[in-house]
Amino acid sequence: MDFIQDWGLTAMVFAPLAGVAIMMLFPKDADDTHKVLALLTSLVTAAIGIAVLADFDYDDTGSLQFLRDNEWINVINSRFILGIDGLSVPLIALTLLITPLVIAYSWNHFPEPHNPKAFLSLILVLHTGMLGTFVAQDLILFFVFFEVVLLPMYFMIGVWGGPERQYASIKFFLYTLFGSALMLLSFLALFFLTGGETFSMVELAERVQGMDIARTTQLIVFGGMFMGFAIKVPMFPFHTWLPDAHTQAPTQGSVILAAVLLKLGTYGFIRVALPILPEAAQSWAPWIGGLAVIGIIYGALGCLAQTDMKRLIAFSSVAHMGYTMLGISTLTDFGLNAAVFGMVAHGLITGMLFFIAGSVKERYHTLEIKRLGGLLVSAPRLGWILGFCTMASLGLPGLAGFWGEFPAILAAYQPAEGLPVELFRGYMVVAAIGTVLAAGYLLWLYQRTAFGTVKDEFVDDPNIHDVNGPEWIAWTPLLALILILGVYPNLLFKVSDGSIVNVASQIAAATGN
Amino acid sequence: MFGAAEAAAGAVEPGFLLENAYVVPLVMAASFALTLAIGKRLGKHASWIGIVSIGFCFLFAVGVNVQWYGYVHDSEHAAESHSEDSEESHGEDTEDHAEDEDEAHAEDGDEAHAEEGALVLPAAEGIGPMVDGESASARGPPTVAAVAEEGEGGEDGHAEYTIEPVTKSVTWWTNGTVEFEVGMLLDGMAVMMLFVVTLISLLVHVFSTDYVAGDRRYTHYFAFLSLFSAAMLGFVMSQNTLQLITLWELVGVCSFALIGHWWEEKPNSDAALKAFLTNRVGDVGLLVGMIILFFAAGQTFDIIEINTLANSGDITHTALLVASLCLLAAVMSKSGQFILHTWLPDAMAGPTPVSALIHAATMVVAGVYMVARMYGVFWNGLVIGGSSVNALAVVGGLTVLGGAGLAFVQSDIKKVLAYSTVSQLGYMVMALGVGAWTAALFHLFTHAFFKAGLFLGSGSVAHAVHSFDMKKDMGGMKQFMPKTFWTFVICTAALIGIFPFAGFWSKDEILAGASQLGGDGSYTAFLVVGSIGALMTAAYMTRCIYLTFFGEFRGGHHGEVSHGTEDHPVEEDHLAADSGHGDDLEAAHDPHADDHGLPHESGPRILVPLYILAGLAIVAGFANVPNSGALSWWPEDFALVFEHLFEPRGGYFPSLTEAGPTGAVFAHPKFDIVIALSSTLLGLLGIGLAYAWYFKGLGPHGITRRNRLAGVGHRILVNKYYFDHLYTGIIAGGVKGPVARATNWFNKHILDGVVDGVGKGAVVGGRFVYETIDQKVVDGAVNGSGYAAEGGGQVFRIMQTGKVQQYGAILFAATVVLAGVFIVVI
Amino acid sequence: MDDLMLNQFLLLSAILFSAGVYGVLAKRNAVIVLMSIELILNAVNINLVAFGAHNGTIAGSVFALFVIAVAAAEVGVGLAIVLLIYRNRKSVDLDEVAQMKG
Amino acid sequence: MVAQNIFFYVIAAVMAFSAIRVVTVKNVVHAAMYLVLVLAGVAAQYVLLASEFLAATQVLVYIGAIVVLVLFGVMLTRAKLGEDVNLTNDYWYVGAFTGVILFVLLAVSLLDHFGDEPLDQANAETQIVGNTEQVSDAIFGTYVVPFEAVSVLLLAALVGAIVLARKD
Repeated sequence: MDFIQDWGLTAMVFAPLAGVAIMMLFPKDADDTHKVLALLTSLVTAAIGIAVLADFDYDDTGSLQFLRDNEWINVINSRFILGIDGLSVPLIALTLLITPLVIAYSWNHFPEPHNPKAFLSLILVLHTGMLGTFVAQDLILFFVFFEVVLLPMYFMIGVWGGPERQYASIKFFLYTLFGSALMLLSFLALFFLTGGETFSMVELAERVQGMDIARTTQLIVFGGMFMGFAIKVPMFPFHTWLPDAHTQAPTQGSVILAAVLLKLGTYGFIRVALPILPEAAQSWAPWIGGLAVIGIIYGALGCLAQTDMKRLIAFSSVAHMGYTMLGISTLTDFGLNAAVFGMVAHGLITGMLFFIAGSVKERYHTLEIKRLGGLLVSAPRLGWILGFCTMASLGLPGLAGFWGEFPAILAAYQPAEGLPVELFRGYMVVAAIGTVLAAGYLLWLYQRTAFGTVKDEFVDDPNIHDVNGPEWIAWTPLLALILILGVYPNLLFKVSDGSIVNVASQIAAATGN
Repeated sequence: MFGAAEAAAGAVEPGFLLENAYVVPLVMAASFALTLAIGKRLGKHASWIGIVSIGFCFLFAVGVNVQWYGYVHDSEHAAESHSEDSEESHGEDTEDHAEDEDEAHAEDGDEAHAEEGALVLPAAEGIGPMVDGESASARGPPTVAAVAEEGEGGEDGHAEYTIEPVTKSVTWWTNGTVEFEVGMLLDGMAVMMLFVVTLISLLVHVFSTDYVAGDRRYTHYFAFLSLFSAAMLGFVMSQNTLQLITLWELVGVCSFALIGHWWEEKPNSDAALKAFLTNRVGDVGLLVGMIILFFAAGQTFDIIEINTLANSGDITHTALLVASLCLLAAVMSKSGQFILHTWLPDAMAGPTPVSALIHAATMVVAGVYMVARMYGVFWNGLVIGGSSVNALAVVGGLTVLGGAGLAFVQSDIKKVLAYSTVSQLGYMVMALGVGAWTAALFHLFTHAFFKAGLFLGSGSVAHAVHSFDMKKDMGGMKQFMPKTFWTFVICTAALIGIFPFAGFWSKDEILAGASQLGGDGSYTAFLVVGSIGALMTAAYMTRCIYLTFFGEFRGGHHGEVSHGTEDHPVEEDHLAADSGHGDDLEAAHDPHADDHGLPHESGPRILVPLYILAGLAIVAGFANVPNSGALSWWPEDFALVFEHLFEPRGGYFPSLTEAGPTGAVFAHPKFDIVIALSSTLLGLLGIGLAYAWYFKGLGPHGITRRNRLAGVGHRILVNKYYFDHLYTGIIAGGVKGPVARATNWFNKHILDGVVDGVGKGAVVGGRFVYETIDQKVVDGAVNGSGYAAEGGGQVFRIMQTGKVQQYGAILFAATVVLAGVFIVVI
Repeated sequence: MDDLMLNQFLLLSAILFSAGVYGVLAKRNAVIVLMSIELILNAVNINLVAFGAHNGTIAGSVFALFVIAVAAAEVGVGLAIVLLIYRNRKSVDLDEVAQMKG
Repeated sequence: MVAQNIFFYVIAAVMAFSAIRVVTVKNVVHAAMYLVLVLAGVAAQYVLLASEFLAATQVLVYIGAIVVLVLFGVMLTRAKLGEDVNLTNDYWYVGAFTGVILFVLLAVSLLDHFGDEPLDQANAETQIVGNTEQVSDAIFGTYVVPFEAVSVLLLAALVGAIVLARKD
């Protein structure tokens, strides 16, 4: 397993790019070749990933494993450092899972203007970007991967999107780029503040602790990172790109966006912002928590006003990521664990919901909630799956969504030392009320789409059929995971716990003195 | 944790079934999965999976009860032998019996006890073979005398012992150093609930095979019955509060699915949504309360530990008070307490057997059960044992009267029963609120039987007339369905509390508790409330029986009326409609569908459950006959068995002997002949008044039209105190309507506007901003909501001038600004 | 005031550079934009030579020389383009050169 | 040294003034003239910096060739010889803002970093004589490859300019 130990991560990250290179050799009209190639590439990537994850030492999730440290850009002392710990593993697994499923789903669901070669290549490039972000341990490398995902997504929305695709894609692109610029600035500031010798996350964290950096400076630097990550998450009030991007993106784009891309932001908080600048994090935490709970309520209210199914699901992401951010803002191991779980759960559940929305759109050619209805009659299995995901999304205990929400709410009752306890308890109550609203908009959606009878215009529409083969293939793993993680959450908590405890104790140590 | 006795009790072997009771919910969960997986293929036989599973679980539960009896017995003796002679080996209690105060148990040894139990009780209670096991377990343990005399007087001579709950758990998840477990916690009340839930669930399964035969979602129906049973059984055995929350919500989902079983019609799905959302409102309280307890008890969800700490005063009173008030919100929503009761009557949109199982006998008592389960918290948090009037009692009292009042104006038989359930749940909560724990649980126990009987009875009637409307489609049913009628009457008698039916004993105990507990009689007000409630119960149930079973038959025109009438669950339409599909299920069912002329008695699968429930409604009350006061002649062996067997003993329950942190001792009320007689008389009076009003036509009929005040009162009742209006119209409508729309508007116009504005500002500065605002106003006026997308696109179009210089300008300006920030920061 | 300071050259070049940037961004006449570019290049050259003197290496001068050569090439090609534009549109106003407009 | 300083400041003042005039005058031809001033100033600065070869090249190439070229450009494009009010575009304030901020930033960071570091006179004195020689050594020794590249570039530019400007 030496190869896996040394080069496993590198191979995993760049395998999709290799696949793209191979795909480039084939002409554009060889649709099936491209589909097969793309699927194979994603499966090979997954296989390498599984080999890595199988070799991962689950008893030592707190420390970085598979460390790869090479020279990269000497001029700025940026190094090619890859490594994974318990925090990365769940997200890598999620990414490895989602991409093949998306490609499998694409088999007969290509959005206009078709062109599988370009579409699948973009998905694979995205894949590299996402995996890279989760394994990079050097800020510049992290940033590069973080930005690599932008462009393919921009094209996916801009080319294969809905009628307002241009507006949505530019908004998405500029918005995130704006955040990234500030984030990069913060990275550079950190680099110079610590003597300009390293971009390694681990070393930076140590250096910042060892140095006496002015509080204000730390706050500003954290602020830059906050903007970068918060826009990606997205937190209220930086979320407005999300509904547009989701609504306009093709189904596959929405799924990847919801399942993985949004996690880059929250992952960044836990991986980069908190460990490196714990003191600033502590000062920022009440504000982050406040924005998070506003997001929870705000997202829910936004959902209630939507008339479009996909837009509703998009808005629900704002609310759900609010729970994740609330968990992060408590700076406790409970909250951070909840955040990691919330990321994975939200990825699975909202990914599923977008899949369903895509399939509904394909059958009904509309997502207008008013015109839908009686899904359980015309496509019973699809209706049941929607019901299942609705329940999971509203945080029903026993399904995955609950374990992202409940521990976050729990953690808010007793945030880390030094945070305003009363304030966070207030947040807790608001967040708990958010669960009612979540149930409200999701069940309301379910009632109007699945219950009742089929609207006249869709009676006997031959287009409307039940779940088909590629859909089953793409969905079954997600559905199973939602259930399994919900029943036995320790599968995930056990993995993330080690590194989360590390982060939490780092923060506690730094803010304690 | 439990002091000296722990070691002693720990030595007692709980028995195989007790230790493995966790398989019960697992079996039901498997049944759910299996039914879903292969049910469709089995057609009408799909129900067999569920029936066999629940049957197995019932037998298992009976076995658990038997072993529990032995376990309680052993625990006592082990404790005694321990306290009297610590050298004695704990497992054996052969010699100590000679020294017991209890003379009824002169014979020694376990086998003797068991044998005697098996022999005596069936004879004494005459329940029949079905409940043999339960009876055998419900027998008088040796120290009954001491316990019975305990009361508030607290006589000496009671051997202090604990009954160690049987627990078993595995790690569920971990967080840092804290491990969370999932497992079972079996003590008296859990064992009791196991029996109740499995029994009623079994009967409902059997009943349903006839009742919903031919339904198009037959499989799903039984699948969800299984899932519900699994969740409920898991709920009662929850080892920790997190598990409690999980299963609490799961039963809610099953309730949602089953209320909305016929979701093609909007009212049904509305009712399902309402039930779920109302429960979610309560769940906020549940989550918050449990979180408070989690931290107050030092990061643990363990129910026993939380209760123990609450009892020992290690959790501050403030935390307990806040937590119990939060949890009260959950109780109010789940157990249909005022003011969150509104979903329960609507929930009658579901199939009737579901109403019987979920919305009368089991799920709705989850709130009550939760209070009982966390009694250490409530007892100390609300200072129940002290002299203050507490929220729990007030809510319960309000519910008793409010629910009963509404039951008078319903024309739908199921809604009468639903409001009656609300009212009876009020009794239970009130009982818990005044400190009569055992009375509450006992009432829960008896109520489960007779209310399930009533619901199934109403189902039986409705099955015959295809409607639930008493005023329009029933009347004179007695002649058509005598068997149903008599079971209904028996259950009604139990509900009203006529001696010697089950309800009499439990309601009397509650009333006695209200009069005697709480120090200086500060709960007397609730005695009055309870008594008035009894009177009202009697009256509305008499009205119900009159409208249903007496007078002229008004039905037979089913086809025309039951469509579209607002209050009518349309379930019978489904049955009728489905019977026409010509599948082989119809053989037995067809006669009903065709023969509308005259209703007739239901088949055996409906009647047998009714018989069993009626039988239990007669005898269940004898499970806890007090032997104090006027009844002190009652043999001690058979007195207060329920209390003795099912009331927890240990540090996690308010102590019978020592004052807890709030200075109160947990006590049992004594039998009071005056209260017993007066409540019976009130019940009879209620029957009499209703009889006079309905049967004889006496009294001021039509007063609601003549007298303004009465008219207003009537209107308020008909409108259900306007709660629905408040919730659906104002709160939900408000949130869904204006508030959500305002948020959306804010999002579209303000936030998106800011984004777009920033985009513009970066490009061209002031002049363009002016232009855009200008444009925005025009655009906004012209096509309001479509602005965000269009206007935004416009903005970015402006930026896209194609002028290289301008691009360069932006690029440079941005770079310079960034560099500036950079330099300033460094 | 005795010695020549490094900074005085650098600041001078900063002035030239800033003026050049302004010209490039703000002028609509293509020829003036080209002149502004010359300003920028000269600013760079001063920097190169000044640093060369500062460090005592000859590389600064050499690269300044290269820059001059490249600048000559740039002006040649740039003016050719300007001429072409002028021939096609009878104007060298850059505001009117907007084929890239989307 | 004082003399050098005086020279420097005089020339620098002229250059700064001219540079700003280049981008602000309303007459294109005047702008070209100011540019000449700036370029000459740069040549003078090279002398001050003891790079007389560079100074000579500057005068020859820039003033002799480039400015003439630019003037040809002005003429060929028939710019108005009088005042042209429309020389600046609509976003000039963005440019102005950028320019000013840029200068402030540069000044701040330069002053911050180089403070009062002297131009290393000791070294410069040794190089004063024979700088041209050193330059030629460097160009044809160490930097011969870039030199060749530049010459190819010039050739390419030459060809390109002809191709572009040729009337078909």
